Amino acid sequence: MASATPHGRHEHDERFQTEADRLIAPGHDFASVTDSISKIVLQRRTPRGWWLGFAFAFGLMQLLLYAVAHLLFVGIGVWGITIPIGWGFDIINFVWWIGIGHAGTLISAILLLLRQEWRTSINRFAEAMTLFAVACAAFYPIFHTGRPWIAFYWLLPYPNTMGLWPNFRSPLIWDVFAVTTYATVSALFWFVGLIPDLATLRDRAQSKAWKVVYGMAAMGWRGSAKHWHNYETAYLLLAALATPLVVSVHTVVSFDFATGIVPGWHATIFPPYFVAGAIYAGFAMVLTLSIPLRKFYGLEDFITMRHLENMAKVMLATGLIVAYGYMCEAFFAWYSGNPYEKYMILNRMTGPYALSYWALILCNVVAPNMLWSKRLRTSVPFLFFISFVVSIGMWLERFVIIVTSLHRDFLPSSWGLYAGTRFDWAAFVGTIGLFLTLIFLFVRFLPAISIFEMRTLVPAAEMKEGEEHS
Amino acid sequence: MKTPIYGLLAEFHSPHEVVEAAERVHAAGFRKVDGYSPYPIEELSEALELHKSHLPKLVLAGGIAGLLGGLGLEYWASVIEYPMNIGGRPFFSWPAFIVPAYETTILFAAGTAVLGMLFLNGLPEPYHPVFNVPGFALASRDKFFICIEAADPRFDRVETAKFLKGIGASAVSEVEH
Amino acid sequence: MSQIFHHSTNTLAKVSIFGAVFGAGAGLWLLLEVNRSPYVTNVGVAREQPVPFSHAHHVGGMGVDCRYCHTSVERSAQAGIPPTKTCMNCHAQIWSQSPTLEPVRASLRSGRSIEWVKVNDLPDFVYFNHGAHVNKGVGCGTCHGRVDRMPLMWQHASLQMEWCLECHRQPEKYVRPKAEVFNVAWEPPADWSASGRGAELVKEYGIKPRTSCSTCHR
Amino acid sequence: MSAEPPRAPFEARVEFAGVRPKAERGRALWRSLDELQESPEFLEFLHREFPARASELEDPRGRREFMRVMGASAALAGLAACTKQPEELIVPYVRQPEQIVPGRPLFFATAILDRGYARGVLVESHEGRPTKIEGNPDHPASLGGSDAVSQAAILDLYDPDRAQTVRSFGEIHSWAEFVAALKPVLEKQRAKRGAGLRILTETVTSPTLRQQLEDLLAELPEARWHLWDPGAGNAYAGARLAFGEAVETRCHLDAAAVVVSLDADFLASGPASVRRIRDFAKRRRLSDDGAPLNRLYAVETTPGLTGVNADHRLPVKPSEMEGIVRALAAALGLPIEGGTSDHAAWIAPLAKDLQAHAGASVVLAGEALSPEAHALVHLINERLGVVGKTVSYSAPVAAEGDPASLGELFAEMSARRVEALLILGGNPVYTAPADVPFGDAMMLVPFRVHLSLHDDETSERCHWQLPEAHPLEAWSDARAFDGTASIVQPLIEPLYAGKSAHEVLALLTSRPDRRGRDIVRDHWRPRLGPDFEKAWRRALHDGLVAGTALPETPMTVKLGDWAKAKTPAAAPGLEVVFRPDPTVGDGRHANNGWLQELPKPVSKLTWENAVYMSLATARSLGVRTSSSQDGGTESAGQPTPQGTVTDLVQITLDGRKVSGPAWVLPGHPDGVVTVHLGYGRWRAGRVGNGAGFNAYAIRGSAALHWATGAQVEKTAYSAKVSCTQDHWSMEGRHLVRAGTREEFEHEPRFAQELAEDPPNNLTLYPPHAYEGHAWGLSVDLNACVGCNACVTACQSENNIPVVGKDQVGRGREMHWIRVDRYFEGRPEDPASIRTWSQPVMCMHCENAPCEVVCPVTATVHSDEGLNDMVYNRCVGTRYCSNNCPYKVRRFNFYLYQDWTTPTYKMMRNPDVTVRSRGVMEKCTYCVQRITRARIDAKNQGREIRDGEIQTACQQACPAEAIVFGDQNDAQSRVAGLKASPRSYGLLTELNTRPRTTYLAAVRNPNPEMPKASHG
Repeated sequence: MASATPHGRHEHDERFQTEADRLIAPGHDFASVTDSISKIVLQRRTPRGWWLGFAFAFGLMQLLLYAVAHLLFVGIGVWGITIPIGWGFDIINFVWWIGIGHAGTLISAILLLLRQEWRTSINRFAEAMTLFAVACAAFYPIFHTGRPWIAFYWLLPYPNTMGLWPNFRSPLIWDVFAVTTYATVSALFWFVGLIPDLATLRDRAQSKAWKVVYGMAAMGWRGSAKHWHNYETAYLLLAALATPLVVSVHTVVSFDFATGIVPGWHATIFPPYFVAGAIYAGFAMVLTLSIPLRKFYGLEDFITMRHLENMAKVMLATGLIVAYGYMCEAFFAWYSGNPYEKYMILNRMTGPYALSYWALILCNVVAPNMLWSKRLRTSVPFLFFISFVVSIGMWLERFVIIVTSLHRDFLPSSWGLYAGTRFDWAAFVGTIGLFLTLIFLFVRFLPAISIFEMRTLVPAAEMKEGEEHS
Repeated sequence: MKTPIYGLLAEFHSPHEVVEAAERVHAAGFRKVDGYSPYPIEELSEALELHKSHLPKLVLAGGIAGLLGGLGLEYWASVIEYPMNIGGRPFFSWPAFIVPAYETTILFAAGTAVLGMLFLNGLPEPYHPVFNVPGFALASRDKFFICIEAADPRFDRVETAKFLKGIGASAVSEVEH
Repeated sequence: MSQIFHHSTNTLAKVSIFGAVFGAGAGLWLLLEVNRSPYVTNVGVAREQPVPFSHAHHVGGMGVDCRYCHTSVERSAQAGIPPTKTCMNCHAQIWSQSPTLEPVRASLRSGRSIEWVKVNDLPDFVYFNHGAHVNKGVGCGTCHGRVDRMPLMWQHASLQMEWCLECHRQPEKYVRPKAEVFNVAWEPPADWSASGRGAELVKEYGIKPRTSCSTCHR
Repeated sequence: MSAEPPRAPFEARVEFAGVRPKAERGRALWRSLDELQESPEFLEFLHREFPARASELEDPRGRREFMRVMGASAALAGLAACTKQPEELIVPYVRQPEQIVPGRPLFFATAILDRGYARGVLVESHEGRPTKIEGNPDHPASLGGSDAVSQAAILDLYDPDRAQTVRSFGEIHSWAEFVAALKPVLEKQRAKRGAGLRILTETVTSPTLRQQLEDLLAELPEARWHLWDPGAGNAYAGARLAFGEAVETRCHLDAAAVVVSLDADFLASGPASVRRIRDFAKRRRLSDDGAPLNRLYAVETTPGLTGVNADHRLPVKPSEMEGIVRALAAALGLPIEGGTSDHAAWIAPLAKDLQAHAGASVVLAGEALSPEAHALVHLINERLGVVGKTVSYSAPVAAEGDPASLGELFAEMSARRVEALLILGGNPVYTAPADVPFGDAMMLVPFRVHLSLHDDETSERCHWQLPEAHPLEAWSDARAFDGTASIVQPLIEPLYAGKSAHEVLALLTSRPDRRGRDIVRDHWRPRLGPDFEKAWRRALHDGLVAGTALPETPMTVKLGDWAKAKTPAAAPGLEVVFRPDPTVGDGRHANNGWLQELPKPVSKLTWENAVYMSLATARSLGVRTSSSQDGGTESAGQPTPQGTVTDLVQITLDGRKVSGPAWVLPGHPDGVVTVHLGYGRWRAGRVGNGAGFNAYAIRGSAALHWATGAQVEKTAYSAKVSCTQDHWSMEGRHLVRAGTREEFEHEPRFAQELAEDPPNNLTLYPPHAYEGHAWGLSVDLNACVGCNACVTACQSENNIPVVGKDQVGRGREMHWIRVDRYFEGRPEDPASIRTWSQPVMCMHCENAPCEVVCPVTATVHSDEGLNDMVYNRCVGTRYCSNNCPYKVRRFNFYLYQDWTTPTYKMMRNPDVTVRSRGVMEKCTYCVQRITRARIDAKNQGREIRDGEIQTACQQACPAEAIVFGDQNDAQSRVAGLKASPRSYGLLTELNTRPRTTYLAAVRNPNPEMPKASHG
């Protein structure tokens, strides 16, 4: 009878022991869970703090619009790219965002399949974060092209008057397929997860207008046994599909480089350590967001220390994998005896961009090892700090891979240097603005924590105990 | 004498009660029955003996369609429609073609899963009689319900109400159409 | 809780989801159709010209050979638009006073060219060579249609890339005996495809149409 | 177009705003006269996917329209794939000229002037528009080869900055008004037999012009004709010393086994340079015709083409040069003292080698050498018994002028003795020596007239500025280095109100309205034999007048005081060498964007001259360089993403100062700096203004070529220069493969052994078969001298835009073919430096890495193995460029093409698409030429002949180092070359299977030479 639903009831008994272990503070019942989460959305007054944050984010987003308009008018040349460094901030940021966009689906899907209950309170906004990160990432593949006004549809296979089709051998086309698929599936997954909570909001909302809005979105969800029956199956299937997807996406992104012949790109180690890096970066971003969120909305009851620590552990593990990847790169270069590879790694360490390389080592190899210490792992300020360090580190990783590999490849005659222009920065900061803007809208209008799944963590939801009673 | 109704809605306070009640209702031979809970309770559907979901089969079909569709498109476009010598690679560069096909597989499967779920649940269905019962709003908070439809052959407006009271419903209300 | 939505919304909602999916498909299809429609391609749209020159009259009526005016069609990429002088070869005598021909006489007097509206206009990144086609048994009519029936010139074919490829991929369907190249009225005999005559001509003329990009784009 | 465009708000247009006038309306990819018409903006724009819109943010109206169009384009996004064509007009001829077939180019033979001397060319003309200049195979100075300067002449023709009307102090006037103004002056001068009339010309080889001038002087005996050529040297003066009369010295390098250059950069400069490269390369090609490998010794200061191609190069200070000449003479047993002993170890084996090849050796003296040194060299050649074999003499080709001539004119003007000054060409106000303030003295002349292509520094100070007709617009004639005369015929009516010097001179005569054609014909009528018309047509057709080469005259050296040793004037401080710039010359090409952007042969600088110096000198001055990973120096200045930052140094010479960016040039001797003339112009035009610094400012008339006693110090300022190749070293990679003759004879395959290519069956995929043609190209690195002719030829043939200094600094130059330069040896030791040149264009790899990664199949392989680039399909991901190991792809980061200037539209090659913003482009093996040949062959029912297709670079190459052809055809030249043991591919270890391959260089060092010079 026990351990039936995917929420793994079996380990219930050790669930409420120590402070650090619990997933939900004691004393909560169905009602309290429901109300405390939904009130964030349903409260009439929007807190001033929200307005401030939103205004800031929205302001940043205007930079993006400016950067894009300028780009379209004047040309891609406003960026720092040159020959030989044909990619710069554009692809760096693309990979960076896509990487961040991995945590959500991972938490929702893989941890669901692994029956990690602690995922429950963070998966919702992790998924939202995924969507928004992917939106930011998707901006670059389009606008990094010389002619975005045709690129955005010439990259898709459709029967055109030229009788031409995309080149399915090109990793960029793989990207198109992978990213669009990932965006679609994540959105579906997120929406499906939202349906029951939308129904909750529909039933709680005071104003008629909001009732209608949430009612439309809830599509008439009634929480009937039949609904739940199919719903659970669908949710599990989606998780099962999203898992290989999330692994494939960053693998494909890594193919952009791994299938190239540029020394520093052409490496078989890329797929695994890109995926690891993505998870690494993703969890860092989840921390960056969840720590202020729980503080601001007083959600410490639901996002407990155990959540934070678990995420820290994941970061430690993936961080070590990434570090191993760097080691392999250096080792391959030395062991292959290939002059170009050798020069490449030497150039990374001592060349014009040595600084970024060592900064990267500091952020991604040295820093995460501090998480071995339980004290640091359970110190909220430190986790908040390290999450930033990791984000910077992962950005630097892409910078090193793309720029330092390209700027000195095969023919010394064509070597060059790269630096982002103010428009590169504007676009980058702008996407961060877009990301935050979306996050703010999300926490204001949708439940940042999955209400119905939290209900399943409430003690009263225990069938076993119930049977003991009867 | 009275206007026909959709059915009777019984309210319960805890998951155990509703599951227990559901078992009784089912034992009593009611078949046009549905239970309502704020979170998924597998035991409830078991109690009502809902048949196994067909969703997995649909999703498998969707996945296969995606795979064949993707591969087919790639083969047709680069071997039949406009074969091009690209970097000395053969027209049918199958290793490279795996990736997009893989993605379409997942895309189609996932799409089917969601649409299939909605379809099997008869959603979207913004209007439903049970919403007419004022207390039903709590079904998405902390209350549990069982609804026996008037369409059920064993349904009797008075007797069934009594029966429901009998199995521990804290309240029983009539559901208008 | 009271009912938020009316009964009808159920159907409405279902339909709208269905509609969204199919609406998207229909939209794409529409775009593609518009793209191939005369609105874009100008196929069959007779164009106003400074002088209402009628191919129907000159070619159909009087049987003037294409090459009398389009002199370079066999030697050059461009078929060549006749200089005013060519018109006046005849029209110095016949219709020498006709008001409709005034622009032609004016051009000769002033030495200023007549500005014809371009009817068959390829994009500028496409390089088509008349000589190469005409000398290999591709008839004028294949691309320009029955000019002998066009009072005012219009575009016969879409001139879109898929249209070019059609012939470059299966020339046997469109090739004709060299003798018939300048006979715009020529129609392949009913048994053309069956007879395999086209394939023979392709062999005989050594036609090797290429679909490499640089064939037309450089 | 006349006004200077306002500086654009974005770095976008700041630079090439100068190169092209303000771009407002984006005009179509323009192809032929038919399409020159304007057409509706909106569809226009949709059709082109907004090209020239970059500038529209400037004016609000433009911005509004852009928004309108943006909206519409969004709405029609789906259609944009092949949007509606804008309605275009066809404009046929009224009367079609006889030989013109629309769409088929015609070629005319004529001549381009290179500092007065004729260089025979064939000019391609489309519907009456000259579009491309090629060498004339029949002309002795060309033999089909060409050089960057004559290639770029086409750009000068269409330069929108050219003087367009007669002007007087900026006021627009007519020729009639000028004639009216001239009349009284002329009458006055006639009265006093021209006593106050002075005529200043550049070097004149034109028989007609010379005749006209002489006639004029006969009519006005008191008038004087002065000559001034800032680049002219001491050749004639030296000959006068040696022989008592000025003679033209010719050398026949194809007959020389040992060539010694005494500061004579004969491969790069001089009226015969193209021919000399051809002759020199003949003995370098190791071709089967068995011409033995020659050996080149070079003694020079500034590393030039001759030096970098030498088997032995001795970098010396100019002050040492004369001593070396004397030492060499002495070593050859001539009774000459005063020879230096510093380089005895170098000179002794050299002299030995010369004697060993007596009769088949030659010594060349540089223009900058003193007359005495020239005389000595004549003596040496005589002693070697090579006169009549590798050296011959003839009467001077050019009218004799001597540098002093300008000084005299200056004196006369200062003394107010000049009443009317007529300057035919040239720019003396800018080029006059610093101690001859010509411009100021000129102001004392009451009537000043200047005939010139541009309204330049001299025009500014003249009463009358007369627009000169470009050689492609006017009738004239000129002589080549050997005296062969060519008729210069116009290919197009003057674009502006230009007249030729002949017509202007005619204005001074009793028959002022004679047309150039008549003047030239009248000159030749008595000289072309009985049937004049026939001979005339023949001369026009051939591009030369048969049998006009000046006869060789035997000469014997008369020893004189000049042979006696002089005590060299030793002055403290550094020495300074003045040279005409390798690309913009003495400044006359300063407004030519192609030449400005053409990397200087050795330094690879663009848009700039610099103060060249050795590493040691730089260190002593504290000038910064950048160091490599192992601590050594790897490039001059400090490379940055926006260009190379280097220190400004100030040169003080005789109290005159000028400052320019310091530039370390490996191989440059210590204790001396080189500055190039021709930069720092302030009235050149939008392209040339403000580029570089003006070295004339410190150039004294006493020391025109080199000076001593200069102070050079580093200033507090730095400059950003644009260099296309910062890195010096090859990093030990086998890119340019070279060996010595010994190595080659011992192991002919030495080049192929340096790296092993992967076996063909290595790949997982079966290779594509190429039936029919398989185009390939071979570059002979032993023949190539790195002269850059191919680069400009390609630029002209393929409508390649100029991007401007800033963009070049950012690594965005657009050249489809580039000449890579690598240094070997220790930068600290100039004598150890060896320099290699390697032309690199698209390799057309059979396993092209670029193609696989293109998402939209914009670059794919043709069935003949070309790596096609389809601009109209390209969306500009730049992935292909990232993945190209050769980095030969070029990207339109902005709208580099000028789509607005009408003259540029006329200049473009109608057979090549004009690229738009945001697309990738690269070498196509001149696919337009391949297609033309294929269609012609098909229409004539034959196969394409080997050699029928010449790529633009191949056709221009004076060394015949580039060979293109069908490598499937075993008989073809290219197939033969690819079978050579010297043949190797670049980076073939990547399994790219390039179609472009190289022939390894084989040098011929003298084993007895001191090792230091091997490096």
